[in-house]
Amino acid sequence: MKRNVPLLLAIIAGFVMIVAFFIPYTVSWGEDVSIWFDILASIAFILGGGNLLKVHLKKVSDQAKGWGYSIITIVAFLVMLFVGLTKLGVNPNPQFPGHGHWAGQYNEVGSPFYWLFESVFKPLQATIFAMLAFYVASAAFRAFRAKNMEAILLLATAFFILLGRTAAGVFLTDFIPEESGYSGLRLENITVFIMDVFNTAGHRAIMIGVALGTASVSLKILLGVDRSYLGSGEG
Amino acid sequence: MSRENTIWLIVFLIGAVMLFGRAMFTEHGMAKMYVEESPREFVDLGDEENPDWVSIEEAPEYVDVSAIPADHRVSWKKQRTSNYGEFVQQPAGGNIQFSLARSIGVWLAALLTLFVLSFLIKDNPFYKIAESLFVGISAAYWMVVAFWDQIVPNLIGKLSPTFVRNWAMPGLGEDARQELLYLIPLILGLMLLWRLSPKGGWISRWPMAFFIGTFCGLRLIRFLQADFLLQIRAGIDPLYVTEGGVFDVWASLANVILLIGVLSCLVYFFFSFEHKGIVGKTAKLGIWFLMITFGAGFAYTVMGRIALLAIRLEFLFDDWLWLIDPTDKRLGI
Amino acid sequence: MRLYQITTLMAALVIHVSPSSVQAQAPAPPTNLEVTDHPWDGGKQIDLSWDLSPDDAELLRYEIYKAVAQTGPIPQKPPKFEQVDSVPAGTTSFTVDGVPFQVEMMVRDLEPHRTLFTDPPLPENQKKRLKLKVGYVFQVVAIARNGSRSTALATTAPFTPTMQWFEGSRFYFSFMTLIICGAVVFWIYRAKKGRPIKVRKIAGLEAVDEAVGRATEMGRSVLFIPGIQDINEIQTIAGLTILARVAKTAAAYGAKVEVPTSKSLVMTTARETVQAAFLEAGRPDAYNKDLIYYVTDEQFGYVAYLQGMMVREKPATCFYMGAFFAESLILAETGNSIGAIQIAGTAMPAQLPFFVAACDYTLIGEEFFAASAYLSGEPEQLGSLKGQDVGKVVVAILLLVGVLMATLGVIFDNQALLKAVAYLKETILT
Amino acid sequence: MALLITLGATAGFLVLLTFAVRARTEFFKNLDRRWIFLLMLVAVAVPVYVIGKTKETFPEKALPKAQAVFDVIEELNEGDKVLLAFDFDPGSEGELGPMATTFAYHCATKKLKMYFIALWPIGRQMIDDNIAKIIEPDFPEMVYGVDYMNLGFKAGNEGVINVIVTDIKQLYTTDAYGTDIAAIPMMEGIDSIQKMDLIINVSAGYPGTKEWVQYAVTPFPHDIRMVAGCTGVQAPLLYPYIPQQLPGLLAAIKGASEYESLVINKYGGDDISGKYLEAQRRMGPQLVAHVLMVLLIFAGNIIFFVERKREARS
Repeated sequence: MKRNVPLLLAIIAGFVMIVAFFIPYTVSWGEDVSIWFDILASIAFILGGGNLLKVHLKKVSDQAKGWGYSIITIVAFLVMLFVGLTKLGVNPNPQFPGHGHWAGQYNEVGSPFYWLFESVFKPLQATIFAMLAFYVASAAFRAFRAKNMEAILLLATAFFILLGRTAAGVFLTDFIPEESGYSGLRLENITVFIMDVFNTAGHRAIMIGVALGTASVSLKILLGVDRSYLGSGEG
Repeated sequence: MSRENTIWLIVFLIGAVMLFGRAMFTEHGMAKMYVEESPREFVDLGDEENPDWVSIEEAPEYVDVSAIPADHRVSWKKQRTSNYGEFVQQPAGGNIQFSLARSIGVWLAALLTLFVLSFLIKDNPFYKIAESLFVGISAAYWMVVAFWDQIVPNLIGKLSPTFVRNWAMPGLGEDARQELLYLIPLILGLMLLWRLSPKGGWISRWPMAFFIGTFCGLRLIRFLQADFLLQIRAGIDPLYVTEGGVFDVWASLANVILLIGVLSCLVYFFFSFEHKGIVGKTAKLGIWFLMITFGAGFAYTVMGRIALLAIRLEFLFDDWLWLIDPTDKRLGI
Repeated sequence: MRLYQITTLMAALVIHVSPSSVQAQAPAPPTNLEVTDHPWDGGKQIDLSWDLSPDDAELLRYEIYKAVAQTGPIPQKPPKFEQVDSVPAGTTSFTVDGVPFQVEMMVRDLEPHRTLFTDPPLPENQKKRLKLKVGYVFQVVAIARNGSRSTALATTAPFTPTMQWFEGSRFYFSFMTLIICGAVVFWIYRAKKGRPIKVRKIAGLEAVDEAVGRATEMGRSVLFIPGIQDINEIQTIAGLTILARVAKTAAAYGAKVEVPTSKSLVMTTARETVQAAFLEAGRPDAYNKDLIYYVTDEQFGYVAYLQGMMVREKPATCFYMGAFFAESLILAETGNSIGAIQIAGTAMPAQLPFFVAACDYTLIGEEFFAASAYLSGEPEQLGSLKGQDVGKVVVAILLLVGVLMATLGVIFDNQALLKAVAYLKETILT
Repeated sequence: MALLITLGATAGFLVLLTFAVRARTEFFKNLDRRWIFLLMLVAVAVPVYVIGKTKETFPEKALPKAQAVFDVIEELNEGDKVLLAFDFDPGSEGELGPMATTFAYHCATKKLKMYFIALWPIGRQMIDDNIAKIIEPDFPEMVYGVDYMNLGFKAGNEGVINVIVTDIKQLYTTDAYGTDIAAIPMMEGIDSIQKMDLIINVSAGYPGTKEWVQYAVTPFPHDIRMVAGCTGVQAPLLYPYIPQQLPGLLAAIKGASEYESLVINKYGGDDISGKYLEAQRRMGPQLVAHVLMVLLIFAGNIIFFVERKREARS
């Protein structure tokens, strides 16, 4: 019951999906299951959200290091959840004005949920993302050193593309006439050649490898060879 | 207080004073936001049984709108984000006005942006505030999205369309029928939640196993079709390319390199042989190809990341500090 | 159902509507248009064939038109022909795609014919959707070089394709799937029988134990990030398999493994995995489920938490195993700045450059999937790697044969070879 | 000439740097990465400020991939149907926002019928922003439901594509604002997205261009045409799909800028609002930051070689 039933479930479900792909009548089963999965993942938010609250409440009650920040997290979480689930301050839907605010859009412009999204969520998300601009610089400075042939290729390619993808690239090799037989040597065209040829080759091989790897991992699970996702069999 | 902290404190204070001064005593009413609020008013011309809502502009002339009782009227104001330029230029009686809430929002957004960037100097309480705030807000955000965009339409809406139509989705078509098939995800979901109970948590493995198995099957097929077969297909090109009957050196060379590249990278991924001798040399060539690929990927990504930083700084300079006005939102102030 | 299939008056309507404008020296139309069901498909294709127009020599092309001609009692508008495609002169057959044998219709569209529906009667609900069987009529028009058009050769009765139980266009694909899966299964079977399996070393995997060991020595924790995708992603599952091994080693050494996740279901599964690993290592008491916790579904919220946490707690070893996106470099750079040993594995090609640049070891694409097999050390799992190699051999052979044929075909302008290449690309490899 | 000056300047810089590194090896060897962060901040902030003030941009030259995107859209005729799939969020607005803007502007000036759709929950907001920013103020003659419409967000990732590619009404019974699909004039006769003359996808990741190619273009190569704009990270992954499945692709801000210049040069006129020049403006910081990156790579290597030499000597 604890390990064999789920294993059997996984095996049957997997092989049914494989066979279904070749039978016109069943070909849409995969989509149904995908929708079910999304529903399950949404229900699982109860586990995740519960865990989040538990972790931070524990920190607060233990007065662990930085418990004050846990209070911020808890309050932010609860406020956002309340505002969003109750559709607080949302206008009715103009198509159905009699329906009250429940028929409105939960993220309507001007609502508190929208305000929190615009002034907290959005700037934080975008700024964390933007930090990458700094990290790419320090990574390039540190890692792109011509230690061996591999590193040289890595940095030389990066070098050409970095230049070739700005006005600087065009400017630097402007002296090569566009119509001449050497126009391939213009920086922007070198960029295109690297992308079209070397990059495509590398990616094609990676994609083929990944496809094989995915197939193999899936098969191992469907054959019951790899069961680590099933846990120990203990309750 | 260490010397470093003192210096930072002084820098912050100077910055704060300058900002405050700029906001208060110059024309640059920093971060002032404006919204246009257009009133919407609807009245119910029907009876209790058959409500018939129309907007007040569309109400027939013979109806005395003012006589309709309050419980048969609904009104609200629809907001549109506007800007200083429009505010100044609006005709008399326009609906564009200053919005305190939005302005505070811009300040908050700007400060949080700075809080996050301060992490680059070192970890500090400001970053910790931003981080804790973000974790809480974002976890709840996705829960709300999952609830309104998944659970309501795809689960409750399928199991009880009438209820959902009356409650939150009046636009749900009359043809929406009850689909009892959706009891399956509900039951699977409940099995998953059984984990919270003290006993029998193992039952939650069933839904997990079902989905992991299903997706293994699905992905196996999809990857083999889309990435495996189609990539082989895309790789089959003649090594001798002619353009209008003439031998095209570059295109031919490109195809030769492509073929060699793909094959040598595949050799690198080969697991059956040690990388020695001829296999080792080919695998080495494969690594070189991969490195060029990675170099290209790195450089391409750099492009994107810098643009992200640029838009953040634009936000600070434009929306918050009113230093620049590239999109003429403020008539060049 | 019976009633929906009644074939009605459509045939008569077919002939008189035609998009052609007959001109003075119009070519003769083709003759003998025949319609047959396309074999082995999902009921969405129809084969057409015709005899050449007597004027074929002067023709430029044939244009093919289709129109829906319902086989049930549905409002009868004159069929609206739309052009499907055109084929060069000299062609005598064509397969029309995208002609499903049934469509869904709303009741209100059938309303004028309510009286016809007695068995079963039409439902009252106007927006109710019904599945109806439909047929198609076709026209072939010959177009001369001077642009003049022949009269249309049309089919006489609506034709409905049928759905077969096997999708024939996927025949070669099913064959390919069988070869690859068969190879993997074969080698797993062989390994089970006890035949020795030899597999090359994968750089970075030896480092796993060492890295966990170092964390133990330094008295710091091991951080394991299983990516930001949910459990329906194979990379996440492969990552968790590696987690099993990491957790087992850590349990044996007595090191602390911390697993923050960005998906609730991954947290659930990771707990199962780690608990099992601790049990296997004989240390079930040391398992602490609170070390595996959910942070937030938001990608950058998760990253914001992780980078703060890494700087504060300074884990000695960081594993990044799973599907990664933009967060890869933020994590790897932060890990680097605190001096952690970093081992990454992902099949996301876009993120590989960053892991390669900032981590000590990176498992690239297929290596990452192989790692789980390799680390388990079980012969069956290693066998699957051999199976994958068969797949690569198939790729190499197909590529070489295909390219050789294409090249020779171009050099010697050999139509037979070029046709073979086209067959390989369009039919076998789809 | 330009080349010589640049090479001279670079060489001079490198020589100076080499001397500096030799003099202060310890400092450079353990260089605090915060110096690099500062340089990057300056390299981006200064051009953002200067260009924001002067509104001058660098000249742009379109490369084939962006030209192809432009040409594919140019080939369409008034009234043709275009599906605009916006699969991104505020996080990548810096790169993709300008593309989305220009796509909408291009389609609107060509009087194409626009169907907006989103597979990302926040994509819906991006659509609303776009409509509010471009169509409502600058194309007031366009009518919702006749010239453009918003199908909104549907959960289900590639599953959604898989369904709507053959049957759109199975998933979409209402538009984003709750109106019955059947009541929207421009939805008449649209039973699947195969009826679209073109799909334009703006994508920041999963689900995105790759999924659209896999689930829409690949199974229906004759009926579905698609062009896309994507982030820099994704671009290299999508190259294998060009040109068979994807005739054109805008890669990152550079691609956006090339396409933007093509569209604005042809349709913009002299007095174009600053909001349509966003990508070209952003190429300024891009240029300076790229040069900085290149110099950093040089600097890193100089430090590496000086250090190695010193180690070899001792």
